Formats: sequence, C-alpha cells, structure tokens
Amino acid sequence: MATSQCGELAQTDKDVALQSLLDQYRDYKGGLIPVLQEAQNIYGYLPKDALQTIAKELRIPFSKVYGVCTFYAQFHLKPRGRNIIRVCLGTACHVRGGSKIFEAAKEHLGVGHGETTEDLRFTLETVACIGACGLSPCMMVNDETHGRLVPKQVGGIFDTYE
Amino acid sequence: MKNLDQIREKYKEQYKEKIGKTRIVVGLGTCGIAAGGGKVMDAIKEIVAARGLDADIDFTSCIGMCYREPMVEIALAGAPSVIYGDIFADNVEALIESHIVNKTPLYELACFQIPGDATPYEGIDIMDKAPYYEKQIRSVTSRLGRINPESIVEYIATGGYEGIEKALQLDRMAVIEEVKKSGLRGRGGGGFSTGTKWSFVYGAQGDKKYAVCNADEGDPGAFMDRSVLEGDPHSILEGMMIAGYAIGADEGYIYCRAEYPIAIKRLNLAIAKAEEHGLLGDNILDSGFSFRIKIKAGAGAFVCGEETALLNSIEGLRGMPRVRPPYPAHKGLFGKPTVLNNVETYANVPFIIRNGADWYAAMGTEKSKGSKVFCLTGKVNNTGLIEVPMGITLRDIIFAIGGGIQNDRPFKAVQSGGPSGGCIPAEHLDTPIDYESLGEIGSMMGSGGLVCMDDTTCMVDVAKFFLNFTQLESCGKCTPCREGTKRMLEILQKICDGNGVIEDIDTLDRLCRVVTSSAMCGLGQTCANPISSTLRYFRDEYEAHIIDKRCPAGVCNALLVYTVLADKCTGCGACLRACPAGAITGEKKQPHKIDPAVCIKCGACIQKCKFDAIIKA
Amino acid sequence: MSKVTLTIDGIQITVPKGTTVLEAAQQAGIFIPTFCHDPELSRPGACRICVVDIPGARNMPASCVTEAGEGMVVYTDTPAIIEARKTNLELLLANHPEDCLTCHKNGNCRLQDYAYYYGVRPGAFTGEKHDYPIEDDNPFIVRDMNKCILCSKCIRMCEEIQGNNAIDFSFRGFSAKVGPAMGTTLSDTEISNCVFCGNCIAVCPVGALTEKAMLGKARQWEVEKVTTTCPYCGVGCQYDLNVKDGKVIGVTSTDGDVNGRALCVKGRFGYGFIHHPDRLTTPLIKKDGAFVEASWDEAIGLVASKLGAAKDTYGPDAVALLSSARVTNEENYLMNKLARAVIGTNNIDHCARL
Amino acid sequence: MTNSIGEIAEADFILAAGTNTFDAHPIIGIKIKKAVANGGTLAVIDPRLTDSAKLAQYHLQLKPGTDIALFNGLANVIIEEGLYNKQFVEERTEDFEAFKQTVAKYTPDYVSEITSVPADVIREVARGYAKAKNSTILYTMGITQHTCGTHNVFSTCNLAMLTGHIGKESSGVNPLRGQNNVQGACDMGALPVVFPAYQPVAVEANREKFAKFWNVEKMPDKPGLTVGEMIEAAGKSVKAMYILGENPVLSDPDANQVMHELKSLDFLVVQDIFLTETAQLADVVLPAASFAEKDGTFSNTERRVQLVRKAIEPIGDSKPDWEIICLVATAMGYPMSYDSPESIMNEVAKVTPSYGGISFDRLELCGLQWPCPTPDHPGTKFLHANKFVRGLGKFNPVEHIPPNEQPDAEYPMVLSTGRRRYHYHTGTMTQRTGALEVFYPEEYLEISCEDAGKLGINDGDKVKVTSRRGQVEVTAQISERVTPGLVFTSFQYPDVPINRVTNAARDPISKIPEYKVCAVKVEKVS
Repeated sequence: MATSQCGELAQTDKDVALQSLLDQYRDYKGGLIPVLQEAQNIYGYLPKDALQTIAKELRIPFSKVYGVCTFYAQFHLKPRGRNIIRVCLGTACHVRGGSKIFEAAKEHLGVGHGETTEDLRFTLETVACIGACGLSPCMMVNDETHGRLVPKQVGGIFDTYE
Repeated sequence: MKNLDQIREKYKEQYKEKIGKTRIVVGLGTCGIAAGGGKVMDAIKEIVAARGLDADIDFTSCIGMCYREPMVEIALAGAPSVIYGDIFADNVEALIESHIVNKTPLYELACFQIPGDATPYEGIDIMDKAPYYEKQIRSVTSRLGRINPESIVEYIATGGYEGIEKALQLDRMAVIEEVKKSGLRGRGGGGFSTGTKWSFVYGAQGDKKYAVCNADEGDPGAFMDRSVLEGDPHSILEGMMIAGYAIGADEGYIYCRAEYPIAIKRLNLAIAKAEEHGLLGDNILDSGFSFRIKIKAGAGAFVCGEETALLNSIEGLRGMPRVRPPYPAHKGLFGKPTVLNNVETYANVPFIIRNGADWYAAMGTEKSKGSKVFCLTGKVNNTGLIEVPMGITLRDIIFAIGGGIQNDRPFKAVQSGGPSGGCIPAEHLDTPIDYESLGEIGSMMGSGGLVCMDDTTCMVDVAKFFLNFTQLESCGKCTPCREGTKRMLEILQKICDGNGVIEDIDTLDRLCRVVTSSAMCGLGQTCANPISSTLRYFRDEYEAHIIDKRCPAGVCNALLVYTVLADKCTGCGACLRACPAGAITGEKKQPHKIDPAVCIKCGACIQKCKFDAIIKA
Repeated sequence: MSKVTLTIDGIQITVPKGTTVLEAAQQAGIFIPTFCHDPELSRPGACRICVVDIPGARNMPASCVTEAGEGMVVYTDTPAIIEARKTNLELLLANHPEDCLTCHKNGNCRLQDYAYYYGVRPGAFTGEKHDYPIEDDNPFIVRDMNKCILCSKCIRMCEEIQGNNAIDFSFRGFSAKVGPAMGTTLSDTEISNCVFCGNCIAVCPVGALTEKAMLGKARQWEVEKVTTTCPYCGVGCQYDLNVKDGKVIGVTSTDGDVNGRALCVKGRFGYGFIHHPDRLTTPLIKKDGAFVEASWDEAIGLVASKLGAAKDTYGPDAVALLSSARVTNEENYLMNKLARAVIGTNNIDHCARL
Repeated sequence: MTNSIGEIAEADFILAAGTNTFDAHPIIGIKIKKAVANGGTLAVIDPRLTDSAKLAQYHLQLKPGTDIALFNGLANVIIEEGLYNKQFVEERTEDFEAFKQTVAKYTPDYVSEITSVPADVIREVARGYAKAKNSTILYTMGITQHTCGTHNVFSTCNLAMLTGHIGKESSGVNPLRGQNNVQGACDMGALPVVFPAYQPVAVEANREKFAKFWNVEKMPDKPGLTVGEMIEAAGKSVKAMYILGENPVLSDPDANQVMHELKSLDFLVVQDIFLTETAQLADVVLPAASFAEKDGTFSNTERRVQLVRKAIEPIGDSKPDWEIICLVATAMGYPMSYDSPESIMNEVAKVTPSYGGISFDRLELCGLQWPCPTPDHPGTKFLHANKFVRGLGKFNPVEHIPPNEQPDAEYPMVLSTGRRRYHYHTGTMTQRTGALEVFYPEEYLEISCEDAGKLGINDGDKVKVTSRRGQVEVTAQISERVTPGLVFTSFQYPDVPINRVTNAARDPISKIPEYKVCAVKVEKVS
C-alpha cells in the first residue's frame, strides 16, 4: 500500500476492500484467519503491506500474524496464478498413481510444486487429500474436482481454464 | 413452547407431492461433480427442454456408491425410483429415452431401485438387498442421496428437527442421560463417551459455553464427514443445537476444512434457512433456549483436527495443540467450557433423541454401539461411503460390500484410521470392527478411512507415505514429533533407496516407542502407528529392502531391476526403441537385454512390451 | 490451602494442591531436566524432556504441566523414561551444530549439560540440518537459529514479560523457526517492533541468542558476576556486571526486586562507557586556558583554597554546590554535609527537574 | 511514587500523563503493557503519539501546556455525574467545596476547546478512571516541565483524592523518576531548603539537631538557591561552584546563557567521569569513579534503596566521589573520613528518620522501600494508606495557565523536548558504549508531514530551529508522532544542543524550567 507523504493512503480498490473488510472484523473474536482468507481473495495473495495493515488494525502483533500466515498451507505470501491446481497425493490417489498425474502437470506447465507460471495463469500445488478417493487419482482446479485421471488428460483439462 | 407440527405437515405434503411426480435427480456431491455430474446435469436439462418432457429436475448428494458416479435417479409418477450409475453426457440421452420416454428402465446401468409404495421393477435389485447395501444400515447416512440437501422442507419432511423439539421438552440432564445411555462414542477416533463428555461441560463453571463441531476432516482417505455435511447439513445443526441445549451453550462453531467449499456453502444455506424458520437464534420455538452457529473455514493444517489445536485456530492463532489439562470441557474456546464433537457424532444425536437410546444401543457391540460410517477406498472394486453396524468384520466390508480386490489380486492389508492408524493384514480380516479390537491389532478406528492394498503395494512405501504426511503436518511444537517424524521419514527413505542397514529397524522401533510415548498431542502420539504396524506385520518386507535390496511389491524404484525374460521375448525391438536411456540392447528376433547400470527404471519398456516379457523385481 | 502427598522415586513429599510434579520433585531434591519450562512464563509443555512415568497415565506426561495429585506415584528414572530423554536429546543434537568448542554458551548450556548427564553423543541420526544464516546485523544481539531448540522461551519472554511480541514461531514442523514477521531481522524495527532489551537472551537455554559484545571475551567459568544497580533511569533494575581480569565485559540478568530478569537496551548493552578511552583518569587543572594533568594533592588543595577563599571573601553563600542525581545516596549525603556543615550554605541542589 | 512499580501491572485503569514510558522507563513500560494484557485500560495524555499512546485505548492528544484544563475537565465530569468517592472526600480530605467551584466551569465542551481533546473522550476517560477498582496516575516531565508544573501536579492529586484512588494498592499518583538516584539525591538533602529526609532548614530544631550531630556551631538558615538560580547568580552573588556529575551546559534551558554565566564564575570545579561540556569550562576537573567502581546505594523511583556494588577498581587515578568529597572537606578544615560507604549509610540512618532502619546488611538480602524507620521495619510498599502524611488531603484548586511563551508570527511552532529509548540524559555515557550510539547515531527533529510540506522540508533534510534565545541545526524526520504545529527532539546529543533554544522560564514554586513548550521557527538549511 503506497502512502503519500502525509500519510493519507493512496488507496487502490483492493486497499479499499481491505479496509471495509477490517471494519467488519475489528471487534470480532478470533477474526484473524477469516480476515487473512478474505484478504487473500482480494489480493490473490497476502502482500506484506496488507499484512502490516491487518496487524495494526486488528491489534495483533505482526509477528503473530506472520506466524499464522506461515502455519497454514492455505496462505500465500507471493503472487499466485489465476487458477490454482491442486493435485491430490492422498493415500488412495497415491496407490492409484497420483504422482504420475503430478508429473504430467509439472511437465505440461513447466513449473514445480508451489510455483506459478510466468503468465500468472496457473499455480501448481499438491494436496494431501480432497476427499474424492473413490475417484482417485484426482485433482482440483480452483473449486472444481476432476477424478479418474490419466496423465495424458491433464493438459486438456488445463486448457479449459483461462 | 411452539411446535413444528403445522410446518411439518405442510412440508410433508409438499415433499410427497414432489416425489409423486416424474423426476430426474442427479448426484451432485463432490464426488459426483468430480466424476462429471455437472455435465450430466446440463445434458439432462437440455434434453428435457428440447423434448418438452414433463419431468422435474433436481439434485441430491452422494448416496455412497462412488465407484458408480456420476449417478442419476429417475422415477416416473407412481413408479419406483431407479438409481443409475456411470451416467455420462454421452449415455444420458439413451437413459432418458428408455426410462422416461419409453417408460422402461435402462437395466444395464441400473444399480438398484427404491420402490416405496409402488410395485418394484423386475430385474433390478431393491436397495436393501443390493450386494453393496445388504450388510449396511442407513442411519446417519439415511438422507444422503435421498433428499435435496439445500432444502429445509425435505429435511423437516423426513423427520428433521424432531430431535431438538423433543430435547427442548426434556430436562437438560435428561438429554445428556439419553445420549449416555445410547452408548454413543466420539466418532472422530478417540471413542470417548459423548454423553459423559457433555456432562463434564454441563458441570463446568462458566458465564458462557460453546458447542464446537470438528469438521476438519483431514485424514487422507476419509470423506465421511464431507459426505454428511454436503448431504444432510441440517442434521449437524440439529445435533449441535441439542448439545448446546444440554450443556448450556448459546453459541456454536463449525470448523470446516476450506477444501470443502460445497459443504461450507450448504452449511451456510442451512443456517440461513434454520434462522428463517426460527430454529436458530433467540428463543428457539419459544423455549427460552437461544443458539447461534458460526462457520469457521480452516486454513489448511491437519493438526487442527486435534481438538485443542482446532480451538486455537478458531481463535485466530497458530493451530498448535495446547497442554491438557485443562481440558476443553473446562477451558476451551476463548477460555470457556466447550464441548467438541466431530460431524458424525453430532449427526447421530438427532436420531438418538428422536428414536430413543434403546433403539440406538440395539445396534453394534457391547462396548461400541450404533453404526459407523467408513470410506472404503484403495484397490477395492466398490469404492465408496458405507455405513455399517459396529462389530461387522473387515472381511464383510472389503469382500461383501467392497466386492473384493480389483483385478482379483490378493488382498494384502487394509489401512484404517488414516495417518494415526495402522495397516491390518489378512490374518485379522475377521476381526469385528470396534474401538477396542482395532486398537488391539495396532490400528485405530480413527475417523473411518479404510484404504485397501494388494500385493503391488509396498508396505515400507506406505509407511513412508504416511510419515511424509505427518512430517509435513507436524506443528513443530514438541520435540519428539517435530524432530522424530523427520528422522523416521529419512530412515524410511533410506531403506526405500536401498541404503538401509539392519540397525535401522531397531532405530525405527525405538523412535516409534519414544515418539508415541512422549509426544504432546494425538498427532504425535499416533504418527508412528503406520511404521509400528507395518513393522509388526510386514517386517519381512523391511528386511527384504534392507538385506536383499529388493522391493517385493515392485514399488521402490531404486530397488527394482528390470529384466527381459528370454523365453518370452520375441526380439520385436519395441522396448529398445522406447527406452529413453539406451539401456536395452539386442539383435532383431533375438531376446533383448537390459543393462541395469544404464537403466533409469522409468518403466517405458514394460508398457511397450506386448508379450509380458519384461519384469521388474 | 489444601495439600497433597505424592511419592516420587520412592520419596514421599507433601505439597500444596496445584503444585506441578516438576515443582514437587524439585522440592524433594529430585532432578528432572527441562528446556521449555520457566517458572515466570506460561507453560507450553512442549520440549518433552521432563517427561516422567506415572503408572496409570496415558503415555508419559510432562512433569512441568502435570499437577501433583493425592497418592500419585511418579518415577523419574525408569528405563523407558531414560530412553525417551536420551532419544529426544539425540533428536535435538541431530539438528544442532557441533561447535561446542567455540560456542559462547559452552559451560552454561542446558543441551550440553543434559547430553553430558545422559551420556548422549551427537551422530545418532544423520540427515538434514538447518543451515540458517547467523543474524548479527545489529550491535546488541546475535541470533544463531541453527542452535535454536524451539523451546519458545524467548517468544514467551518477549510476549508475556516484555510485551513487544517481536518474535514468534513461523512455519511449522521441522521448518518451524523463531523470528520476526516476514522473516526479517530484529534490526528491521519497523516490522519487528524489537527494542533490543535482550530479555530473550536471558532465557535462552542454549547458544542461539548471545550478547554480541560478549562473544569471544570470556568462557562462562572465567566470569565473575557482581550484582549491582543499573545507573540509568529511576527504576533501579538489578543486574550482574560480568567481570573478567578486572574488566567489565558485559551485563547479564539476575533476579531483581523490581525488574526480575528484565532489562532495557541501555541497562543491558550500555555499559561500554566504563572502559571508554575518554574516561578521566587524573585530576586536571586549567592553566592558560588549557587543562594540564595534576596530582590529587595539588587539585584538592586548589579546590579547597578557592572554595575557602570565596567563602571567606564573600561569605558562604558565594559558594554553590550542584550535587548529582547520578551518584550514590552516601555521596549526596556528603555533598549536603559539605555544603551545610563545612561551607555553611544551603546553596545545594541537583538536577531533579530533568 | 506513592506506590510500587509492581503494582502498576495490577491496575485496572492507568492514566499516564506526559510520560513517554516505553522509551524513558522501559521496565515500567513492561508493567503498563502487562496491565493492558490483563484487561486494564490505558489512557495516555500526551501531545505526541508515543508508543504507549499507540497501545492505549484512549489517547488524549492535548495541545501542549493544557494539562490543568484537562484534569479539571475530568474532575468536572466525575463530580457532575456523581462518580466521586464521597466517603473518601468527606473523611480524608479538605477544601473540596473550593475545588468543586473551581472545576465547575471546566465542562467537557469548554475543556475540549482549550485542549482540543474531544469532549466525549474526556467523559469516557473520566468515567473509566472514576469507576475502575484501582486507578493509578503515572506522570513524568510532561507534567512537571511547565511554568505551571506544580499546579499540574496538584491537578493530578486532586483527581486521585476526588475518586479515592490513592492510599491503596495499585492506585495513586506516581511520578516516574528519570534518573537513577534523583530520589536519593532528594532524600539525602541535596536540595536548597531541606536536610535529609525533607527536614526543613527553616525549622530551628532541625538546624540544631544537625549542627550538633555534625559537630559545628550552627547551620545556615537562609534558603539556598536552586540550580537555575545558582547559574543565574554565577559571577554575581555566587563566585565559586562545585558541580558533581551534572552537565548543565547541555541539560539546562537557554544553554548559551548557562555557558556564559558559568564562565563568569571566579572558580568552577567539576567532578565527573568524562570531560563533559560543562567540565570543559572548569578550572579544576576531578576524575570520579563510575558506578561499577564503588560501593553505595541508589534509591529508585518507588523509594527502594538498593546496593551498588564495586565490580572493578577505579579506572586510572580516578576515585569514588565520596572519597573525593571527604578530601575536599578535610582540606577545607573539616576532617571528614569514612572507611566505606557503609559507614556513611550508618550515619545517614541516624539522622534520616525514613532511612532509620536501612543498613547494608539488610540491603544485601533485598532492597528496602522507605519509610523504613527501624531495623525491624519491612519497608513501605505504598504511601498514604490510612492517612495522608500531612493529615487530611488538601484539594488545591488550580486554574488553566497558558505556557509562558506562545507561538506567534515570527516563531510559529511549539518545540517540546524529551528523551529517547537508546540514550540517557546528555548522552555522556550512552554516546560512548560501542553499541547504543552505533544503533542510534544521530538525533532528529520530529516534524509533522503537514508542516514539512508547508516548509518544503523532506525527510532527512537539515533544518535550523530558532527561538528568541538561540538556534540549533538538526536533521528533520517526518513523523506521525507529532501533530501539525509541534516539533520534538531530545536533549541527548551533544551535536544537537537543543537547550540553546529552550526557554528558561520557570515554575515559581518548583523552579522547573518549561522545557516542554517554547516558540520556535523551523527553516530548511539550504
């Protein structure tokens, strides 16, 4: 968040959204995690300045905010892709070849675990289980689950996401 | 006190009217959607519109037969419902043509039927008698796949909120007594008596109390809670309300994994509907009892399934477990007395109150009452969600319900209880499933994942898989878990890489012992179970890896040697051309050879060979 | 207050209800090792080195968080307990630098002491070790997180006593690390909120946190500690001057009436002036506008004669004394006596007003 | 302090006025933070947004020099709303009616006009302070360093008496002493009008007692001069000065004048551990030993007497101050010798009733808080328990008095001075530690963004601060800590001798200079 010389916030739309989010949660017990979740929805990730604002406004020490951010797998401190791919490597998927799906995804996108493609189109991750074990191996793209995958399908699925 | 009778009668009428019409219902639980249910739904809408058919289109949740997803139910007015499996965009038209237009069920895709008052079709199994359901009972799961989970009308029409209505007329302690008498034990794995737990919170001093629902189902291989949340969200709310009333809480939290967006959406909808009906909020049904429920979405940490870590997470802290005592019953959420149960436990409660403790206690074994929901997955033919009476054997589950192992391969083990559980070998297939017996054979009930394994599953690799999981999910607070899981994983990796020495087994043994006995929370205390159970039942596999440098299941790449069977090889050269490393040599029409020093063990040759002439071992 | 009687290693001891097993054992003179326990701080029960055997309990409870119960039987040295302690020590050592020879904490390190006591040597486990850069970009504190055993005492000290919350755990599991937000260093005070009180150093059981200026100055056993009162603000913190060979080489915490172990940046790190080369070492007399060194006799003689002359010529009130809020009570008393009894004036004051 | 430092942590309501506690008294800051963590309320009265103001639930960011109005306003609300402690007022105090009449006109709206603190905030803080079980007032130089400093202090005491928040645990009026032994220097009679333990020199019996004890004929009865008066009289009625461990050239207001006056003395002797700016003006400089090189005692802000222990031998040829004073006295014909500071304390105990029970032997075990009249007395944790020292607590009605120097067209801004966390006093010690001055090497002038904008000043620019008395160059730091119209810096950097600018106008009673307000202009140095 850029600040002009006299401290008025040179606010982007996202900063305004963050402020109104914080207004909702200022007196809410245990609001940090929902705030971080929604702030991540606003920015796509959790920028340092946003975290600092959250810490200040919720009166939670910055070290604790950072501790929470880095504890939970959901939070990201670097920009992420428009589409989040989560390849399941849970037990069932593991025994049915989940890692081959992951390899295929890596090859297709040219990025590794936790990485984002240069065009910010995809971020590739793994997940311990998405609870669709009956359809293993499977993966999620954003909120959509794709099951019974074979490696060669993977590219085609990605192509449907802009 | 107000009662729901009028509304109930009205909703029953509405529901009866609805199911009396011709209708098409698509299963849109997460697994249904994953299998393509959404596309099937689109296709159905298109076809019904294009043909101008008079049929209601609706959706439901997962009925449990994951292996047949996507599933579609079709019922003609006054005729039985037929549930079909493996319906895709390309065969849905044929299905509608046959069942609705020609009024003839499409027999080859029919899974089973539910006749209701109608005359059953010939040649289709009735649900209760279908092999998959014959040994199951449907209590907690009874509405799954049967009602529209976003409809409070259908919930109330099927007996919903009768439990809370009845509870509110009872003395609070009487509600607790009823739950105690039912014998219900925590379905999250610990198996503590639910009624007793409630009585602790009832007796605890506090100006405020909470009822919390653990919906952070994080075990790989488990999706029972997700299915219930998606399929019958009101039952959770009702169970929590009953708990809240009994213990004296006016606020509840559902801590749900963020990975379950559909569950969260349906829960929010259910809360809104219940509030609209005056079933949540102030002075519920004019009883003087007030209760509100909030949803907290988890943020991705398995350890938050541990109750005190979960409380920290709701409070907005790192999900690190707290020291106990004090127990949550006395100092829980925000320092107030708190009852914590998981989804399945709460889901059982309305049934117990509605039908009585005796009805519930009649199911199950002496110490483990009622039914249990399991997720049957892995290398079994019929994967899915099942509900069985406590005391059923693993053999019944895997072979009668699950239809045995895929491709008729030999059964090797079933992993129960997720990362905290253990691997159970064939010799214990006849063990009746209950809390105590699973513990005795080195596993645990856990939340109810059952992952089946065949002879191509390497047990060292399985142990490594779980340790990799727990190592990544360890919160890092206590020494044995933080450092111990890391070293156990490294040793397992070393063994799988062929670098193990025989002393490693003793070291693993010792680490298992120390981590189990000295770790702080449930995650740490059980994280060694996958190792100790495989060491107990499959020690020979460890020894094979260490001494013979061989992976009997053919999984651990570093230990595999690819060889050409000279008597089967025709010398076609397909493998030679496929080998990216140039490790295969041989003259045309002569048996080929693989140079193990060059081979990168990618397996490309095996895939190309049409004569099964290449083996890895 | 009600009491409970329990038996630890066969010794019966009666303690007030609410006493922990650890405290009871300490009262009975029974040794139980601890890393994360600190009587002044909250109790995470996390390091698990203090586990004991209480028959009937599930697993091995941590004695620091287990309340002593009536009739409780506790064993602190069964083979299983010893095995657990040794293994946990081995696990800690497996991820700890083996540089005791040059470590400032050598001789005053709990990890070292317990390893010695239990005969644990490094090397039981091989594998990944942390390789964090050493943080020494400020003049006060050196943080070597490779030596950190994650006992969290520094975090709790900073939160519960100091109230600055400069540091917390970040990440989790094997990757868990103690530090300021955004992985920055303490000297990035905009983010860290660190005020360099160094109170974290006072509780660190190992060599992860050290006073920068003390590094390489003395081994732990060469230091003489002299408890005294801080010369800065009016709070009157107590601390230990660390002395080696007649030189003050540092300040460490003691247990002060007012401050406990807490100090501020000035108290803990502001002692360097004592041996500063600018210190006056001899009396000076100004001659022709420049100072020249003088003997004490010469200087005192001059002072006495000049003050005496002013008094004799103009009366006692021609002399004024400015005493000091910096010197001791005894010295102020003598100044007051000098003014009133010797010179005969009430012209004495000090800068109380600043 | 009426109370002990530890009690602050237990207070339910803390009213901290003119104290930058987290920087100047970090360990007391800890107690404040603890109180807040325990659920206590913190209200900070300060023109600056200090770190403690940031933590506070209420920051009463008043215009400099309007404290009396604010305190009267708080009292007004408490009386108007019937929140005062009637029983306490009736039984323990006097002159309430006069006080009530005085504060009657200080309505929240009127006070808000003077102070610019919102009226609602005044009401809320008044209610919070009055209603809390334990409320404590902390103050430091922000209250005292005004020409109305004594009246400021009266107004804090009035508030405490009004609510009965005094004479009990975690309640009281607590000035926080800025230097290690200000308390002790006062206790020991280093004041112009009292002998040790505040025994007035004006009382003949006291003079007789000391004359007899010290074995001299008689004691002077004329009140002595305060620091400022001494310096003003230097070269006039005062011909010779003996300065021990003080640095008025940097620390006293209107420093140019101070330097000029000290130079006009016939004779100046300075005794210190460094050749300070003041020592440089001396005729004779006596090298003293530091605290690490001698035994003795300091008395802290909560009246706790604690041991100072010798850790090393005096550096070079330096000597402990007590030895030097003895040499001077002896050379002046009054034989003075002690074998140790311990024997001096034994003498102190005999003539200082509040120190009567204090001895090194006892102090070896733990510090003792005076009054500690007898060897078996445990010391006193808080004062005024059942009765004020003077009997009934007296309300001293006081009116708002504006600061001596107001901003005007030529000098449009207000300069306030104070302390930094990393330094101490005039920096004599903390500029020579090898650590503190490395971390915080340079002093800044805090200036608001708005003012900086108007004056064309960027962060880091050199600026010139000028008052009617002098000028100083300093680096500007654009800061949210100060409001428009206010600038702030410390007096702790010899490179920035800000007291050349400050106003020597003094409180007529306590003689404290008005360091907190003087009119200046700030210009960018081109």
